[in-house]
Parts: sequence; C-alpha cells; structure tokens
Amino acid sequence: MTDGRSWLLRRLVVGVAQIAGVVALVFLLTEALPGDAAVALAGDAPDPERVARIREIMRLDEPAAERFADWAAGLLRADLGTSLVSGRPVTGYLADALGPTLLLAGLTLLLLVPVSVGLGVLAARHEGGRTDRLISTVTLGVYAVPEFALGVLLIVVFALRLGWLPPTAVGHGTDLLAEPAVLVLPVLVLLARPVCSISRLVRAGMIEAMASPYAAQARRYGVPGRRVRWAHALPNAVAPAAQQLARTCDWLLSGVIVVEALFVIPGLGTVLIDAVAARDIPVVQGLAVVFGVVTVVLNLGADVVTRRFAPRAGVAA
Amino acid sequence: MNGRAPDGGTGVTAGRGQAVLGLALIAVPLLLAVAGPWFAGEPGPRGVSFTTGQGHWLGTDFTGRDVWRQVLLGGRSVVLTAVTATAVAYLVALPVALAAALTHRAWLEELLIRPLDVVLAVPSLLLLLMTAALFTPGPVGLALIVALINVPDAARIVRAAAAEAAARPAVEAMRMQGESWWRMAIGYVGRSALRTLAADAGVRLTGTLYLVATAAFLGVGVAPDAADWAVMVDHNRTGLFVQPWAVVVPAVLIVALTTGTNLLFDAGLARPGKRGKRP
Amino acid sequence: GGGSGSGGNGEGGGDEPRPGGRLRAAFAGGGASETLDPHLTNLFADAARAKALFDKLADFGSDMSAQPRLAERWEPGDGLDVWTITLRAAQWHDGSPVTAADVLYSYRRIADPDGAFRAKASLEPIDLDASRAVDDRTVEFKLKRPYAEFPNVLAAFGAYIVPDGAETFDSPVGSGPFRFVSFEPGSSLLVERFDGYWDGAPHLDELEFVIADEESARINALLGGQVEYAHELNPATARAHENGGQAHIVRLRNSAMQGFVMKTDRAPFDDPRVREAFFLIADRQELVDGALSGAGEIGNDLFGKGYQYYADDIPQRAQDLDRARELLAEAGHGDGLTVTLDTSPVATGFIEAAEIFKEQAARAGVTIEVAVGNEDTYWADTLDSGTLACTRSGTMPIESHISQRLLSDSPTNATHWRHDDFDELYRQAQSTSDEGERAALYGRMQRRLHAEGGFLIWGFADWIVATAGNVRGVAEDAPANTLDWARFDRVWLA
Amino acid sequence: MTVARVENLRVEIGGRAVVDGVSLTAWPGRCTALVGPSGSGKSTTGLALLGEYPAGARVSGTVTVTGRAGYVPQQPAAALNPARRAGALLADIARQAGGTRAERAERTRAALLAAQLPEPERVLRRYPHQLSGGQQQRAGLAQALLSGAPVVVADEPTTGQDALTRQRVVAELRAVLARGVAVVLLSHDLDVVRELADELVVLDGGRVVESGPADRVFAAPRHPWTAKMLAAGAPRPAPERAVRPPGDEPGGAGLRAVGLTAWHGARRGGSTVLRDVSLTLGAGECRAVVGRSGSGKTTLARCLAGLHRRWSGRLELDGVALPRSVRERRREQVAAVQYVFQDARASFDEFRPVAAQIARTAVRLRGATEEAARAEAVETLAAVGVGAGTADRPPGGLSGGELQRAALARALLARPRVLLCDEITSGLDPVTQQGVRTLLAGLKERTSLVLITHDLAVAASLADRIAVLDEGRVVEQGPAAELLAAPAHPFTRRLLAASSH
Ligand SMILES: Nc1ncnc2c1ncn2[C@@H]1O[C@H](COP(=O)(O)OP(=O)(O)OP(=O)(O)O)[C@@H](O)[C@H]1O
Ligand SMILES: Nc1ncnc2c1ncn2[C@@H]1O[C@H](COP(=O)(O)OP(=O)(O)OP(=O)(O)O)[C@@H](O)[C@H]1O
Ligand SMILES: [Mg+2]
Ligand SMILES: [Mg+2]
Repeated sequence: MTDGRSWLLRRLVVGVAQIAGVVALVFLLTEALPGDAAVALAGDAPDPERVARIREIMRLDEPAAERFADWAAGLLRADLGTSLVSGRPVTGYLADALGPTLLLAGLTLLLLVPVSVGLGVLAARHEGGRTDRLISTVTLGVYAVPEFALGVLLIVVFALRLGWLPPTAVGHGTDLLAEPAVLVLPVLVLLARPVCSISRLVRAGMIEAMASPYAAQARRYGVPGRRVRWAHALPNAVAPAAQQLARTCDWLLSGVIVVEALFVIPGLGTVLIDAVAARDIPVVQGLAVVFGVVTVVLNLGADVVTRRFAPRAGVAA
Repeated sequence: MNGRAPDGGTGVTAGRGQAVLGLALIAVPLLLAVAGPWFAGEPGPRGVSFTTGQGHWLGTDFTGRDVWRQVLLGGRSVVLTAVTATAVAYLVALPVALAAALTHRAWLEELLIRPLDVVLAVPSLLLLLMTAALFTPGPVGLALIVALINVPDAARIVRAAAAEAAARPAVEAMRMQGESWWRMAIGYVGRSALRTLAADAGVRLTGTLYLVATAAFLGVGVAPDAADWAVMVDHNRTGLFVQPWAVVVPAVLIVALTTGTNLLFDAGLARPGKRGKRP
Repeated sequence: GGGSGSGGNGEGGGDEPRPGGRLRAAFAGGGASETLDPHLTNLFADAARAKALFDKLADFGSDMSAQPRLAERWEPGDGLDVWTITLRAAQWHDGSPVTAADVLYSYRRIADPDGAFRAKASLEPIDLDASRAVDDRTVEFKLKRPYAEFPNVLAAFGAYIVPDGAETFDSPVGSGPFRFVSFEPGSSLLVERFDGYWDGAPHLDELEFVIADEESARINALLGGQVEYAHELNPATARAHENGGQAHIVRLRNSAMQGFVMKTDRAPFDDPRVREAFFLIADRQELVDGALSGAGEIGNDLFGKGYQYYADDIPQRAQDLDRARELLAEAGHGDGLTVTLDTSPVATGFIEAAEIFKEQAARAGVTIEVAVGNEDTYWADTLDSGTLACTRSGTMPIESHISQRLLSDSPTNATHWRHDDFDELYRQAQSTSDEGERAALYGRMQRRLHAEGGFLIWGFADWIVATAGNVRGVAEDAPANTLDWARFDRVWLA
Repeated sequence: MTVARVENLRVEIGGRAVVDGVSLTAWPGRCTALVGPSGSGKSTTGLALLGEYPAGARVSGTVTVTGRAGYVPQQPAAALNPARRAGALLADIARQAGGTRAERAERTRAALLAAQLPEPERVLRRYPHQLSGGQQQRAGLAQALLSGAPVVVADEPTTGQDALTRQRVVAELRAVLARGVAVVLLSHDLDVVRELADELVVLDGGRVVESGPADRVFAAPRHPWTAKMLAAGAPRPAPERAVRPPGDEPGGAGLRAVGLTAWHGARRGGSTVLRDVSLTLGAGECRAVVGRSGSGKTTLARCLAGLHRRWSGRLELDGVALPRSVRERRREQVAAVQYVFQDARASFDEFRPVAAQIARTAVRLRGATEEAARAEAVETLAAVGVGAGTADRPPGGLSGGELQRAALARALLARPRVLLCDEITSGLDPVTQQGVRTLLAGLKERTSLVLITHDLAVAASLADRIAVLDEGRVVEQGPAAELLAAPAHPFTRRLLAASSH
C-alpha cells in the first residue's frame, strides 16, 4: 500500500510540527501562569528583595522569548536544559521518572487490553442479558468511583486488613521491580477506569458487528462463535477502542497523578505537578517534549488501526 | 436435527431488564437532584467537621456543615454541569470529526484534527490550572472549559467510529442526490455510529463530573465548598475514615446516576430482535 | 545542653532506651529537585534531614527560647552589639573538629549577596566583615545594632553550620547525630548513627527519611508497617486512629498560627474600628472546629501563644456581633460592607476558614467574597495586594515574628503595619539586657497589636504526627521546627 | 431421502404474511428452483431454510434441515466483511473440514477456481470493496462450494455475471449437483432455471401457486403468472426501439469522455482498470456497455458520475468540462448525470424509509417541496412497480428486486439528462423486467442512457449502440443491431455465443 506509506510519511512530518506546537503551547501556558520560579521558591516568605535576587540568579529577568529561543536551540542539540530549582539536567529528571511510569503503564496495558476487550466482547455477546448487565453495572460503577476512593478502599482491604500486599511503594524509589508486590494495587486502580471506557466502546461496536450480515454469513458456515467474535466481528469494532486506548496510554504517562501520590510512586505525573508548582519551566518543557512525542506516536498508532479496519475510507468519493 | 415449530422468538425483551435496572438506579439521584434544593431549608449551625450525631444524621462535612443538606443541594449542579459539558463537547466534536471523516481532502482533515492533537498532548491539569489563573469563569464558563478539554478526545473517537460509515455507498448515493452535508453527516454517518457515541458519551459524562470537581478545588468555576456531589466527594476525602458518609453518599449517588444513565442508553439502543434462530 | 528530650510515648515512657534498628520516617517532600544543602532548607522534610546531618549554633526550645547547640555558650558585650560565642568540642563526620572558621564560612555563605538563601534575612543584623574568629573555638560576632535576642539568629531556620569550603552536598559531611549513607532526591535519604556525636550517639543504627507527599500514603505506610513515623497528618485521620491502637498519634500543640491578615493601610481596614469589628465577628471555636476539625486551640489575635514573652494577661476576645455592627456603623459601614477574602488551597484549612468566616461575617452584615488564588504564588500575591487574606505561620520567637512582619522595614509585612512608635518599642527591647524590662516592652507591643493590629489570629493548629507502636522517645510537647521536633537521635525502637 | 424440507411455512411481519403456507423439499443431487415475481418471498423462504427470519417476524410451520446449509446471498457486498480480506472467511471455512495448512489452501484455491475466480491469490488478498460486483458474488459462491454443505441455498447466484461466466457457474452448479448436494436455487434467470432445476416451485405473493417437476411446469404452466413469466422470458421479438441510421455518430450535445484511464490505489499504474476509453453519448441515445465481470464497467460509470476520482482524460457535458468529483459539481450537473448503483441495498440508508430517501432527490436537486417530492416519489415508485406501502419501510424490509427498482426511481427523480444504469434489471423477474425496460424506453425522449448489463437481450432491446469492454479497453463498439449481428472482435463473438448458448 504505497498509499499508506505516503500517508505515514506525511503524518510523521506533521507530527514534528505538532511536537513543536505542543512545546510552544506549554511554554506559553506556563509563562502565562501567575508567578514564576522565584515566587514559587520563596513560598511563604516572599521577601521582595530575595525574590528579585532569585529571579536574577535564575535568569528569569531576561525576556521570555530569549529564554525560549535558548532552550529551543539547546533542544536541537538534544539538550533539554537544566532545572531552575535544582540546577540538575532535565534529562536526568525524565530518565528517573520514566522508569516507574513506563513500568506501571506497561503492566497496566498488558492487563488492560485483554481484560477490557474481553469484557466488551462478553457483554456484547449477551447483550441485554444478565451477564451484560452485570459487566456494565460493575464497570460503570467502578468508573464512577473516583480513583483516590478506590485506591484507599483497596489499600484498606488488601493491605491493611488482609495484609496481603504492601499499602504503598514508599522508600522503593524508582526501583519498583525490587518488590513487584507494590505494583499490584496501583495497577488495579489504574485499570479501573480505562477498563470501563474501552470495554463499553468494544461492546458497542461488537453489538453492531455481531448483528451484521457478514457475521451472520460466518455463522452460517459453522465458524465457531468465538472465531466469529474475535476474528470477524472484532476488527469492525476496534477503531474507537483503539483511539480510547491511545488516550489511555497518554493518561498513563502523564495523568496518573492521583495514583502516583497515593502509592508514592515517583513517576512523570509527580514530576509534572512538582515542576508546575515550582514553575520550573525547563522541566515542564522537557515533559512537554515527552508528552508531545508520545501523543503524536500514539495518535498515529490509533489512526493506523482506524485506517486498517476501515480500508474503504481513503477510497470513497 | 428434529423439526419443531419455530417460536415467535423475537427478542424484543432484550433491553427491558436493562431499562428497569437503569430506571431504578437513576430514580433516586435524579429525584434528589431535581427536588432536593426545595427541601434543603436553611443552614443550621456548624458542627465540628467530620463528626456524626447532634442532629446531623449523615454527619458533618469538611467544614462542619450538615452532609444531608449538602446532598440535597448538590445534585442539580452535578447534573447540569455534566450534561452541559458533555453536550457541548459533542456539539463541537461531532461536526469537526464528521467533517474530517467525510472529506476527501487530506489537508482539510489534517487541518481539523491535528490542532486538536496538540491540545491533547497538553495535560488537562495544566489547561485547568491555566484557566484558573487567567479567568474567573462562573459555573457556565467552567462547563465550557471542561467541554473544550473533552473535545479533542471525543472528536477522535467520533472520527474513528465514523470512518467506515463515511465511506459506504449509501453516502455516495446521498452525494448523487445532492444531499445536504448535515443530513449525510449527522443523519447517516452519525446515526450509524450512534451506539459507539452513546457509549462514549455515557462514560464521558462521569469524567466531566470529576474534572469539574478538580477544577473547583483549583478555584475554577464552582466555589470550593460548593454544594456539589462531585466536589463533596473530592473535598471530604480526608475524613473518609472518621465520617465516611460525606464521601460515600454523594459517590453512591453519582455512581447510580452514571450507571443508570448508561444502562438506559443501552436499553434504548437494544436491538429490537435478534436473528439467527433456527427452528 | 538544651536537649530537654523529654517524654517518650505514653505507654512506654519509662523504658530504658534500646539501641539499634532502623527507623523510617515519612515526610511530604519537594520532589526530584530536592537537595541536601542545609542552607536551602525550605520544607519540613528539609529541616528534618538537615537536623539529622547538621547542627545550628542554637535551636529553639519548646517555648521558643534559644537553646545552645554547637555553641556551648554566648556572651554579649556591654552594648549588646558584640557577641562572643564559644563552640563545643564537636567533630565533623570525617573526624575533624568543628571550628570557628567553619562557623564564619557557613554564615558568609548564607549571607552571600549573590545567593538567595532563606536565612540570609535572619543573619542581616550581623556585620560579617567585622566578625572574626578569636581562636579555634571562639567566634566574635559584630552586629550592626544592639540586639538583645541575638541567640534567635543563631537558631534561625536554615542557619546550619557546614564545613569550611563545602559547596556541594551530594554526599554531605555534617556534625549532626547521623552520618550520610545514600540519597535519592524526592524519594529517600538513608543515614546511619554517628558515634562521635557531641550530644551522645543516637540509639538508632539507621534512619531513613522517605518522601510521601500524599497524607493518606503516609498514614497507610505507617499502618502497613512500611514506616515507623509519619509526619503531618490531617486531624480527621488523627481522630480515626487515635484509639485504634495501630498507630500512636502525637499532637504537637501550637505548631501553626492560623488567621487572617487585614491590610491596615487601605480601606476599609485603615480604620481601626473596622479591624476591631472584624476581631469581634470571628467565632474562634467555630473556626477551630470547622477549619481545623477541632485539632487546635483558639487564638487571641496575638502570635506565639505559650511562647516566651507571650502576653497571656490580655483577656481572650470573644464573638460580639452587636458591638461589631456598632463599630462598623460608626466607621460608616452601617448599610453593609463588602470585602474580598483571598484564600487558596496552599495550606490545610484555608478554604474552610474562608467559607466559615464568610458566614460569620454575614451575620454582622458584612458580605465577604471568597477569592481562591493560585496556591503556588499565593504568598507573593497576598503580600501587597488585596485587603483581607488567609494566613498562617510556623513557629518562631515572638521577636522574629515582629521583626519579620511588623516593622516598617520588615521584609514580609503583610498587614502593612508601619508605625514609628511601634518600631521604637522594638528597638528599645533589643537594647535592654534586662529580661524583665524586655518582657514589659513586648507586653506593650502586644497590647497595641491586640487592640488594633492587622492580624486576626483565630487559632493555633496542632501538628499531628503518628508513630508505630514500638517507637519511643518522640517528644510530645515540641511544636514543629523546634529543637525536639523530629529529633531522631533521642528516639529508639522498643 | 430429503435433506431439507419446509412445511407450511408462514412468516408474518407487522400483520402481513410475507410467506404463507410455503412447502418445499430438497433432495440430494437434485435442484429445487424457487421462482416468482420480485417480492414474492423467495429470499425469505430461502433464509428460512437456514433458520433465519427477518427481525420481528412471527413464524409458524416446520423447517427441517440435515446438516449445515450453504448460502449464496442475493446481495453479496453485505455478506463480505468490510474490515477483512476476502480470504479471511474462506480460511475459516476451510478450517472446518480440517487438514494441513497446505491442504486447506489448496481446497480454497480450488473452490475459488470453481467459482470462476481465475486468480485466487489476488482475490484472497483483496478487501471486498476492491472486488467488482460479480467478483463479490462469486466469492460468496466460493464460500458455499468450499464449505461442502449438503444443501446449498443459492439466491440469484448468476445475476452479476456475464454470459461466459454464467455459463461456467451453471456448469459448476451442475457438477455440485452431481456430487449429491441438494441445491435450492432462487432465481429469475429462466435460462439458468431451465438448465438446472429438477423441481420447480412458483411463488406469488408469498404463496405457492404452482409446483412440480421442472419439465412439466415449463411445458405446461398451470398458473397464469407462470405462463406470463415464461412468455416474458422467452426469446424476445425484435427490439421495439426507434433505430438510428447506422453510422450517425451523435453530435456535440451530451456526455463526452475522451481518453479515460482509471486506476485504483494512490498512484497511476497501481492497478489500472480502464485504459483510454472514449465515449460520446448523444442526447437521447442509449448506449449499452457489456463485458466480462470485472472488466471495468462499474468503474467507468463511477468515473462519469463523479464517484471515482482516480482517472485521467477529459470529461464534458455539452462541451463544458465536468468536475472530477460529484462534490464539486454544481447542482444541475449532479442532477444531469445520475447513477443507479449496482448493489442497491448498500446504496440506501438502512435507517430511513426508502420512499423518504427517494423523495430527497427531488427536494435537493430540483428544489421541489417536501409534499411534491413525496408525491412524485410515490408516483415514480409505482411506475417501477413498487407499492407505496412497501417503500415506506426501511431498506431492510424490501426485497432485492424492490430495492433495485427503488434505486432507479431515486435517480429518475432527478430528471437526469444522462442516466447511468449499473445492472438494474439483473435482480428482476422477466415480467417486472419488461416493465422496467418499457419505462426506460419511454425515457429516451429526454434522457440518454448508459446501460451496463450482462444481459445481451436487454442490450439488444434498448440500446442504440453497444460498447464492448474487455480488461478496461473498448474492444469493439457500434450500432446495436450490427454489432449483435456481426461481431467483429473475437471476444464479442465468444460473449455472444455464450449468451445464446
Ligand atoms: N422486514 C419486513 N417488513 C415488512 N415486509 C418485508 C420485510 N422484509 C421483507 N418484506 C417483504 O416481503 C416480501 C418478500 O421479500 P423477499 O425478499 O422474500 O422477496 P424475493 O422474492 O426474494 O424478491 P426479490 O426477487 O426481489 O429478491 C417483499 O414484498 C418485501 O417487501
Ligand atoms: N479499490 C480497488 N482496488 C483495486 N482494484 C479494484 C478496486 N475496485 C475494483 N477493483 C478491480 O477493478 C476491476 C474492475 O471493477 P469494476 O467494478 O469496474 O468491474 P465491473 O466491470 O463492474 O464488474 P462486474 O460486472 O462484476 O460488476 C475489477 O477487476 C476489480 O477487482
Ligand atoms: Mg430476494
Ligand atoms: Mg460492476
């Protein structure tokens, strides 16, 4: 499909522009936030003289455009700059935080895809029946419970009452694999929401697909029900779920702040919160680059799935 | 295989169980949301925060107010903001996504969807913080912001759900009829993706709720101590172990509301009959 | 030595200290940008870590009086502007002795005009160029003006003594009770017992500071046996576990002043009658119950309840809405007054306090509009703008409170309280060597503030710490940031 | 011994009996043919044999089937999975019978070849939309052949096939019968029925009006409708059209395509489907386009209609260039060139009543009011023989032939200058077909026709000129009578020979 290749190429080029857009937007946003690193650092002792002094040391008195240009120039040399607050290189921050985040996200995805797709297919298979109602009610119910409440509940039951699992990953730092048990509860909490959203989308698509003439045709020829569901109906139902999955990966990388805080996992979400709070712009920018790349790649992946399973799309008049 | 008379198996009952369950779940929260404020009455004196007793049969909340009264007051805004935010999100996302799905100009699609992707890459928390800092939107403004945060996301899902339908011969036939864009996009392509959209919207409804609550805590839109179920859940969390009701009651109401709504959607979309019964 | 490491836990107070073991203490932290530079101390976690690794010349006792630490003693000259400090025979973790040069280096580093260390403002009275090392263990500080309470400077937040020439603190060498082992910013610091500590080696073999920003994570880690000490818990959490037996709750009384600041230089608070009316509007118990969940005590619009020089002879103010209304009417606000109250989620209880006060004010005919500000910049935002804002303060001597916040040239004068006669009283107090006379002067200043100051101080919050059942030796009466707070060299595991 | 039997089947939808008291039997090695006018209930009965009924139907009677039944659907497009390649389901069907991978591949190949798909590997790799209408249908046939089912219900298995292919498909079905498989044939094509059927069941209005051995029924029809059908299907008298003087090339006015080369995929030459096709269509002219299935007929029509974008060449209407895409054409231009889709079912919105959809043409393209459009739609539908009550149902409630006529009505409502008809008579019984032909002949006053058809008799009866398309090239074209009488190109000769067997 040469058609596909040129499409991919164009998307990658646009992707670079998008990353630039993300970085610029994030810079503007953080610049537009009230206060700067100096004010944030001064905290509850905002002695004006001292704030001015810090500002000078951090070179915050220079025009924003100049600082951004400097930073962007560094970016071209693959240098993400240094933290305003600690003076350490930003790459170090990202590298440290990326480990736990990737571990959590990876584990979550590993479970999420089979579980949510499985539940969606199962619910669709019994549409309107007891199984469907049970699956829908439970996943929706869990979805509607905020993460912190679910997290606290799981901790109280499985860690504090039953004592099966450690309540937090405190003290393990970024080396979470040293004690894999600490990952169980966070992954469960992370799973709770996307399982619902993805399984509902899969369910919706599957109901349509299972009622379609092509599924009926497959059944007529005695293709086993499982095969009809997974090989013939599912491909027509995955496109929206793939989009949702891409969003979920995104969220796993950047937005799992509650889970990271609740279980004391120093991942990217925590770094983001700290950096925004400290107005540590180089670190926020570094994160924006990471998020930009991740988003572009994930969206591209989801769009590839969408294209792949709607092959007629590019052709129609 | 022995012959027997085919039953009139029509499966019209498919969605009934779901409808009943959905109605049962939605009744209480909806009733409380609509009628609650009329029964709330005047605020009584404050108590110590997170305590029970002393006439507060559901205890007190994080600032010592009566939880029951807050529950009575807090439903309307939840229903309103969530519904508005979701509706507005779709109002924007739907045309954009359908336009992208229906166009054959690659550049137009890129123009419509890529900028949204840029917004997607910015953590929503940052967007919220930002708006909190720059504007002081009221509840309506907040609903709009939350809606806008949801637009790129919703647009992508609509786009994916519509991709196949937009390429069907039925759409080509409509073009041959000179059919209006809206009829093609909403009337046919959107209609074809309805089930997926309903599933997404139903779940999104809940997402917007908590985004509003987070925003409230950051000082956007709703007052931080507003009587709002989602805000209650968010703010009373510190007292979860001393005074669970302040979290549990609103959370259960929200759960019932969203689960019920989604089950009703499901029931409404249940296929009237099923094929494939062999007599 | 000032180590009045009193107490221990209720149930095990009488036990003989047992050496050994590792204690893990959970604090809220500063993320990946944390450093071990003691002069950059900012958060409680920083202070606790710095305290384990380093020493100050003095530290505050539980009543906020300066207690000698690395300084064995201090003697003022006659003019109260020259102070001679004699150091103890203490040693650095590498075995070399702590000397006068180290002290001068440390103070000069803090006061470096090119730096922005927090304690710089506290050291401002010292003329470091004129100060000198008399001998290895004696330092002579020249001050820019007479300063009777100079020891407060020696105990200032962040005024730690580091070895001469120390610039990087990747593996710091200190003189504190624990020696550095390893550090992962934003996650954990491991230290071990320093046997050569001048105040007696700690009981613990090892001490690990772990970072857990979320309050529920700290208590869960404690309940789950992952840590033995959890700092800074919510009152509600404390109530939930107080009688549970799994955790021992320690309430550090009087650890944080809670109040509102009124800008005394602008309408409507430039009228003392309005300020007084606001004093009378506050139902302090309701605020303590609602905003602090009952964990604290009410305030009397004065800082430093229970501290040295606190004017406890001034009668406690109570809510009096009628009188408040009268005063407002006199000030010309008879038909209503609208004020914007700035608040922010920057500290626990701020939002709650604002909402509660709003209701109380409504009863006196005052409309309060609550404005929620950005938590990261709240303090800078409210320093000079707005009229009414939530505030709080950690522990410090009353003298520091006044010098930092209430003099015409104070760096953080949020109430914009600028009165020459008040400044004069403070100067007098610092020029008297007689303690009784000084107490009288402080009394006068406080009476003035109580009557017409800009601080509406409605309460003092407990600082809540939880420990595991086997932890002994945790001081129960030391407010946060004082000598005996987070003092792990006195703690042992039963 | 019977393999499948339907007894006294009654299918009632919305209070109306679609099938009423139908009984039929299928024996191994014998072909039972079900014939009857469009909408008489053939497909409904056929599906009942598979145990499937329309949604919401009330069903009574007994259906007995031994083993599994194969099914060749009337509308092949819908039965193919749009997201999977054509080979996906075939592979699964092959797996049912077991065997090694190579064996299964070989069986699949054989089935595709038997279904007259000469390049099995290419077909397996294609998505359904990359197959022509006839290819899709044969893919459906291949599924049935591969499954080895003891009963095959074939619903119009030859509608989309050219004469050559049809001949071979019939031969293949005969071979299937010889293997002892029972075939239930639902067809309008009397030639095919005559060749295959052992037993004939004639339906009308959902009832069996006549049944018996095929020979007997063909020889002596008892029911008037059967007689009428046989008469209409019999070799036709000479075409009743106004013949143009031969050699009179229609002039300027009308549709002109010059050097049309069309391809699929992104790049030119990816897979070229039309090569340098030129075509001039005078006002009121009827041009038949005939050719093998897959030769590019539909692609040609879609190029003209503005539905296929990948082509080079020139396209003009009345000397004015026509925009490439229908999206860019002005309203009058869209109305002027109308296209009737080959797969009528796929071209309707499955959610809305058919009549309402049809009426939109008049509203959108001619600015008619809703009521006027509706009245016009009803009228046009009546002209093609579809009742208003029928057309008020969504497409799912119409039979294949009814939809085909509805699609024609939809295009007619635009009052087009050029009407592109893609196999519009293939799914109609001879009687209905004649009605449609008459209607089309009556249009010739104001409308030029491009008639894509496999039925040379239809071409002969309507067309002024015939173009023969082979592998995307016009190999021969000329006045209908001449071309049919004296085909010059060998391909045309073979095609003609096949259709007159
Ligand atoms: N869901 C439905 N509701 C009402 N009527 C229906 C429905 N489905 C089919 N019909 C009607 O039943 C009749 C028989 O349909 P069927 O598809 O069996 O006809 P057919 O003999 O196969 O016709 P064709 O030759 O045109 O394919 C038609 O008149 C059709 O309009
Ligand atoms: N999207 C596509 N990609 C590649 N090849 C295609 C595509 N669509 C159609 N084709 C091929 O183009 C050729 C012409 O198709 P077309 O539909 O024009 O045939 P046709 O003459 O109408 O056949 P039929 O009589 O079977 O309808 C066929 O061989 C088909 O397989
Ligand atoms: Mg039919
Ligand atoms: Mg075709």
